[in-house]
Amino acid sequence: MQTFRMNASFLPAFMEALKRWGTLVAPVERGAGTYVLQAIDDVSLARPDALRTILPFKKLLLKPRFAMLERRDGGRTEEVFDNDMGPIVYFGAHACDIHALEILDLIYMTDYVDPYYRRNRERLTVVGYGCMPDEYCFCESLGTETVERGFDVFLTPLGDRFLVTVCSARGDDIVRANPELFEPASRADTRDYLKRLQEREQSFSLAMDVTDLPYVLELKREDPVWDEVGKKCLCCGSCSMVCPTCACFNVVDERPELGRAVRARTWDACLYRDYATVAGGHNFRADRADRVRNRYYHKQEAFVREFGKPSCVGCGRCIENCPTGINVVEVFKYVRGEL
Amino acid sequence: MAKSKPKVGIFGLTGCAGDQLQILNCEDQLIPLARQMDIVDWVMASSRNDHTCRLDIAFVEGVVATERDLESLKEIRARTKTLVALGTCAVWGGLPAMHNEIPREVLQREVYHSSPLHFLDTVEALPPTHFVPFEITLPGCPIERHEFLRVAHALLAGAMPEFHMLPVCWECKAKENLCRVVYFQEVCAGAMTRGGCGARCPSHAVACAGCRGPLEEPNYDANITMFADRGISWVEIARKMSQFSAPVWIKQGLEKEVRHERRR
Amino acid sequence: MSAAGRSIVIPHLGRVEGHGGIFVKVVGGRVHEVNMDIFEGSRYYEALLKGKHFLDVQGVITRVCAICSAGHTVAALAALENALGIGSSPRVFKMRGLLTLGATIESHALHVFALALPDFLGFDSVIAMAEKYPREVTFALKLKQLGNRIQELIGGRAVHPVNTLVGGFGKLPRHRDLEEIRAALAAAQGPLAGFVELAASIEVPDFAARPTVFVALRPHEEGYRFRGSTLCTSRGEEFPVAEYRDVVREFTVEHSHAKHAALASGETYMVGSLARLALWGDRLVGQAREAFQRLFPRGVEENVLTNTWAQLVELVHCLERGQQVCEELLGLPEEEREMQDYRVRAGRGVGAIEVPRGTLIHEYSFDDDGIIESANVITPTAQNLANTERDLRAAVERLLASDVGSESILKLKLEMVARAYDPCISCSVHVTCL
Amino acid sequence: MSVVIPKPFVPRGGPRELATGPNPYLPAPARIMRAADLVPDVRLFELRFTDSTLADSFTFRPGQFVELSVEGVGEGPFSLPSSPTRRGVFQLGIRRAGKLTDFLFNYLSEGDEVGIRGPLGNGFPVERLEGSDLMLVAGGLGMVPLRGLLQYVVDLRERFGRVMLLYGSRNPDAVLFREELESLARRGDVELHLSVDATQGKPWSGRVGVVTELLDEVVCDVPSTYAVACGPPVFYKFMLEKLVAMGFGRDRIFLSLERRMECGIGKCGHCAVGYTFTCLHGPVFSYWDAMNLPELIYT
Ligand SMILES: Cc1cc2nc3c(=O)[nH]c(=O)nc-3n(C[C@H](O)[C@H](O)[C@H](O)COP(=O)(O)OP(=O)(O)OC[C@H]3O[C@@H](n4cnc5c(N)ncnc54)[C@H](O)[C@@H]3O)c2cc1C
Ligand code: SF4
Ligand code: SF4
Ligand code: SF4
Repeated sequence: MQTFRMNASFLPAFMEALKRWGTLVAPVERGAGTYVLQAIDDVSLARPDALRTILPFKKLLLKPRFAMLERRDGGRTEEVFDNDMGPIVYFGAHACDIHALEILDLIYMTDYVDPYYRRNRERLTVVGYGCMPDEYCFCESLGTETVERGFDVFLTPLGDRFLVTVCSARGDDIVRANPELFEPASRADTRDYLKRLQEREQSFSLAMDVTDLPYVLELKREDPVWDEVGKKCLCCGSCSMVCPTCACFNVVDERPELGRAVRARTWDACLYRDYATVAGGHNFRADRADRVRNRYYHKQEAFVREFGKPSCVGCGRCIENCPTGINVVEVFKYVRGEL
Repeated sequence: MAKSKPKVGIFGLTGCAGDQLQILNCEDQLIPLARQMDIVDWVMASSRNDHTCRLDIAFVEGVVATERDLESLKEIRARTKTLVALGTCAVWGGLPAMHNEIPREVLQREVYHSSPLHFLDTVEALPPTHFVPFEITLPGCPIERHEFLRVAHALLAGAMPEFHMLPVCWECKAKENLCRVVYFQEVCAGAMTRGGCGARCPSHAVACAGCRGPLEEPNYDANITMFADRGISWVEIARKMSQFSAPVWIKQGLEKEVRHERRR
Repeated sequence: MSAAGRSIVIPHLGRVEGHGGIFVKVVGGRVHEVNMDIFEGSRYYEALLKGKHFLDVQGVITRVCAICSAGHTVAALAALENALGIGSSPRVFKMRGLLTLGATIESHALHVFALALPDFLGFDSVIAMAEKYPREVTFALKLKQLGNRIQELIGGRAVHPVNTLVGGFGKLPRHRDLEEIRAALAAAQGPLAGFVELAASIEVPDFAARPTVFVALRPHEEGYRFRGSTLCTSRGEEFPVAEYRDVVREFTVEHSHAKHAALASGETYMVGSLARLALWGDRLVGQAREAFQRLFPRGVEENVLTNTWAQLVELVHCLERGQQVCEELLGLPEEEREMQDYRVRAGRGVGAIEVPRGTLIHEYSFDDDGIIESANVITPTAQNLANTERDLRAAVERLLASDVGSESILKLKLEMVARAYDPCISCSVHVTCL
Repeated sequence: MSVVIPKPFVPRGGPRELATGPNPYLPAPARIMRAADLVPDVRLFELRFTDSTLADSFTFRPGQFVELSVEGVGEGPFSLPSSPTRRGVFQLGIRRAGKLTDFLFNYLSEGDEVGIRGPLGNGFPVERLEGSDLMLVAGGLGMVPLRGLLQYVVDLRERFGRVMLLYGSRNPDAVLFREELESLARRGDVELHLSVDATQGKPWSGRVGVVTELLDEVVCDVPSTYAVACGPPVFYKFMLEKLVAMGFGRDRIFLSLERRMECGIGKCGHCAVGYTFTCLHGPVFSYWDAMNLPELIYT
């Protein structure tokens, strides 16, 4: 890892320079204080301060829906490259996003490697950007408020300058290609960085106790709280759609036109009714309560047992986006009997 | 797998003809598609029709609003192997089955937690699915072209079409719209409604009216409560919910409580 | 032919929207009875609207008929906005105009090429016609698609628009999309001119010609337009649309689920493309003017079978006018959304528009809470039905006198008359009184 | 941000590849060599990869499955009822259950091609079973994967001790591989115990009743026996209780489970139960593992 400083006024120039590594994608305002990740040409549109975009960066790796295979009548089944997005520079990744990216890597790059994911992943350049939490953020509770790997370059704003952390050879390439933008970090920079870190730590308003959570959850499997949440949940799946680590998908076969068959893949969510239905109509999670519980358990229990850490990064997207106001942190407080 | 061309019929009962029009609106694929089948009975598009032969596939749009509709529906069913209900009217009853009393009933149920629901007996028009079984139901007011094409092409290939049953919210999120409920405190039927329209309405900054009818087991109560909790008046909720398929939602929500008799 | 009389029955009229038939009874060589039998089920939309909020009107009323859904939308919104006492901004007015043009292109292309032309060229359907005229049919479908693209861009959906709201639009089109539409409209002009030539070479029979009163709206501005607020007849009378009830008498007839209409004088009349051309054809400019002169060298004659050609002329007009409207919209700054603020108050309003099949009138009144107290919709097909029956009668009489040949030819000719009106039966039956 | 040298990303267990190709979603074409109804609504398909190298090298473990697909129609997981000891071709026993299977039954026959991905899943722990007695318990379609194991055992007969097969069907017409099983029994390779829920007036010499009752018929040396069970969800509940009551250690009972699967390689999430993917870490589990996974056995 290397550390530099960059003058804040160089940011546009830096972003322009990033375009060499791929399509520049950054948060852009969609209205009413909401943001979306979007390819931009005009760098002044970027809002890296934005805490959350409606859909997380996972859409840059796997489209909500894409064709995997195709077969023309009489021909062979072939792989199609509908999902390939070319080299992308993802500008404005926060610490939690980078942690989420690592979780997606665990899912898609272990055992059988998903080629659709991999092709985009290998061409993804991640440029992080330091943030300040709002009332929905609880990354600190999950230990994802800082990152030490998984990005190429990370900018931490320090007023009139940035502390620039470089964490990959590609990041190093970027710095070396633009020497005029960077200078060595000074002691003052380090001091301010630590000050900012402290300030940031103090600005979290939402927190959740994850001590021994997997086991607590195991004990609370039959708790009535799940029925309560099940009654309230619309099973609209918004929480999964916006979640940076929810990565389930469904496969559909269709014939969009004469003589052409396509096997497409769409994001799916365990909250949808048919998710666990098998032939014969048996549904392993027929009740809404079972499905909601499954989502929480998979994130905080199952994933921990499988990969040693939860698959929730505390970004607060599901809290912000649940129309009926279900709040993970509250749910877990209930589970622990704190509410 | 080679077969002779399937015999196809396209029928409209009482309705706005929107679904048949959507078939005609598949301009690019219409002629090649028509070549793959033998459309023997389609009054809206042809003046020479065979009203009696056996049909491999038939599409039916509209509601049953007259005795004559019911008779034709039964005849169509009797001569058809794979019957497809086209449009919300045919699947759920749609607007023609809407009734003025419903808002008040919803209100009563929500406010007094009783469910008189006499209105079910006063519904004039009923969906064809109420009278005869259908192999495939394709809702939409009107149907979406791409879905029709998927059904048609699957059937031509001898397969049943596959639909992933997702709420409108799925597509709404996929398009990254601002949620009408979360950001604008509006009554949006998206979470209860079967997707496939590409979240047309929310994508135009208009709340979903539920024109495609409900998903299986929508959480009706939680939706209504959610709107009320957001400070939306019961009158407003009832107004929005009474469009399109609300009668069906109520029936679904209360499935265990109300098992209404067949009308005929 | 037996003296006891014979009936000519066309049980189910093909290639029209909705369900209707023709019944003719001839006794002793004299035509005794001619009925357009409408057996489409009634859906009571006007009654349904009572007690609903005015904001729900559009969603309900478009379901009267898919083909005319854009027309119903624009008429309903105009009526409601009149009742609320708000006008529409220039952009909203233009966008609704473009929506109407798109709908007209779609509807006329469908009728001219897919429903009527097979008659003139001797086919049962456009699908059959496609075998012999693949290029023509492909173009016709492209044209129809263009109409749909416009409706989709402005209305959010080709059928039953969702983007159109009281007071404005949910989402405004991007300039990029408008430019694309403009280019597509321009590109369609050349091939369409070819069709005008093809049509000019086809002889239109005159077996249904008969003196006819034409009715259409006076365009809101100088030029050939589809919106206005004055009803004009080909006999020189003029009435404000708000007073339509004094002009148009609607009455029920036993053989039909649809109401019939006549002028106060008792005369039946025709609305639609031919009527519009008869009244305002001299206002056409550019290629539309040329097409008009080419297809109607002697001016508009009182022969309904030429209505299809009138639609063709209007198609040419819509392509040209559409480009102009795009141009005007492109002159405005690109924005996300446009909505007018308004206060809900009691009111009554009438809105009228020329839809592909003729004059469409909507009227609503609502109370202080915006709850609809009464609704009335007068559709073009309902207005045309009585006139259609008279044309059919004239046609039967003439055809019987001039030994037409087999009964099937006779039937085909009668169907042609009915189809020439491009009847929209769904529209016509929305309203049987409760 | 503490300064740590980034660890290079190392996939768990290293990248794996399917026999059918580097893109694990891309099926390899296979030809239907034979298709014959085992019973009404269950058909045995014999398949061979059209690529002859693949066809000859293709091998798997009993208890593994493949994904069979017809593009534009659907894809589904199916157990392999044949044994890897018989090379060149493999079999699938398929029940008509919906879109894909209807299509297979209605339109595909000898000579047609389908797509195959695999082999998938862990399969039965045959090495562990060697040297022991085996009690195979099947209910209904659960006979399909067990037939693969049985064929394997029969081909390597000397490696195994006693082999008991307890197999329950709905009625005499629904017994899969009946002749074959009976001939194996006559040869003395297996001890066969059959039961049906009801005879429905058909001739039947076996037991009438639920399959668990068959356990009363056999006497075995529990400590030196492994039980392998496969059947529909309801089957497990009673079967497992009874096996445990007989003294089987929970880690000496193996089951093969069914779940909704869209990918078969642990990506789509559908078959995830607790921390395991049924497709990747299963479908074969010891009862002990299954017990500790909530929802895995549906009661
Ligand atoms: C490990 C495993 C081994 C199996 N072995 C066999 C076998 O040997 N023989 C056999 O006949 N069947 C077997 N099945 C079941 C078989 O996969 C399903 O019957 C088949 O996928 C149904 O497909 P379909 O398209 O015909 O039915 P559909 O019409 O698609 O579906 C019918 C029902 O099956 C569910 N379903 C859809 N896809 C799947 C899926 N991939 N897995 C499970 N359920 C699904 C649907 O939700 C629906 O409820 C096995 C399943 C698993 C998981
Ligand atoms: S967003 Fe909320 S209501 Fe929707 S599925 Fe998630 S928890 Fe349920
Ligand atoms: S706007 Fe409606 S459809 Fe979209 S996410 Fe919100 S509730 Fe769902
Ligand atoms: S968003 Fe809702 S109302 Fe709009 S088209 Fe889709 S289903 Fe219909």
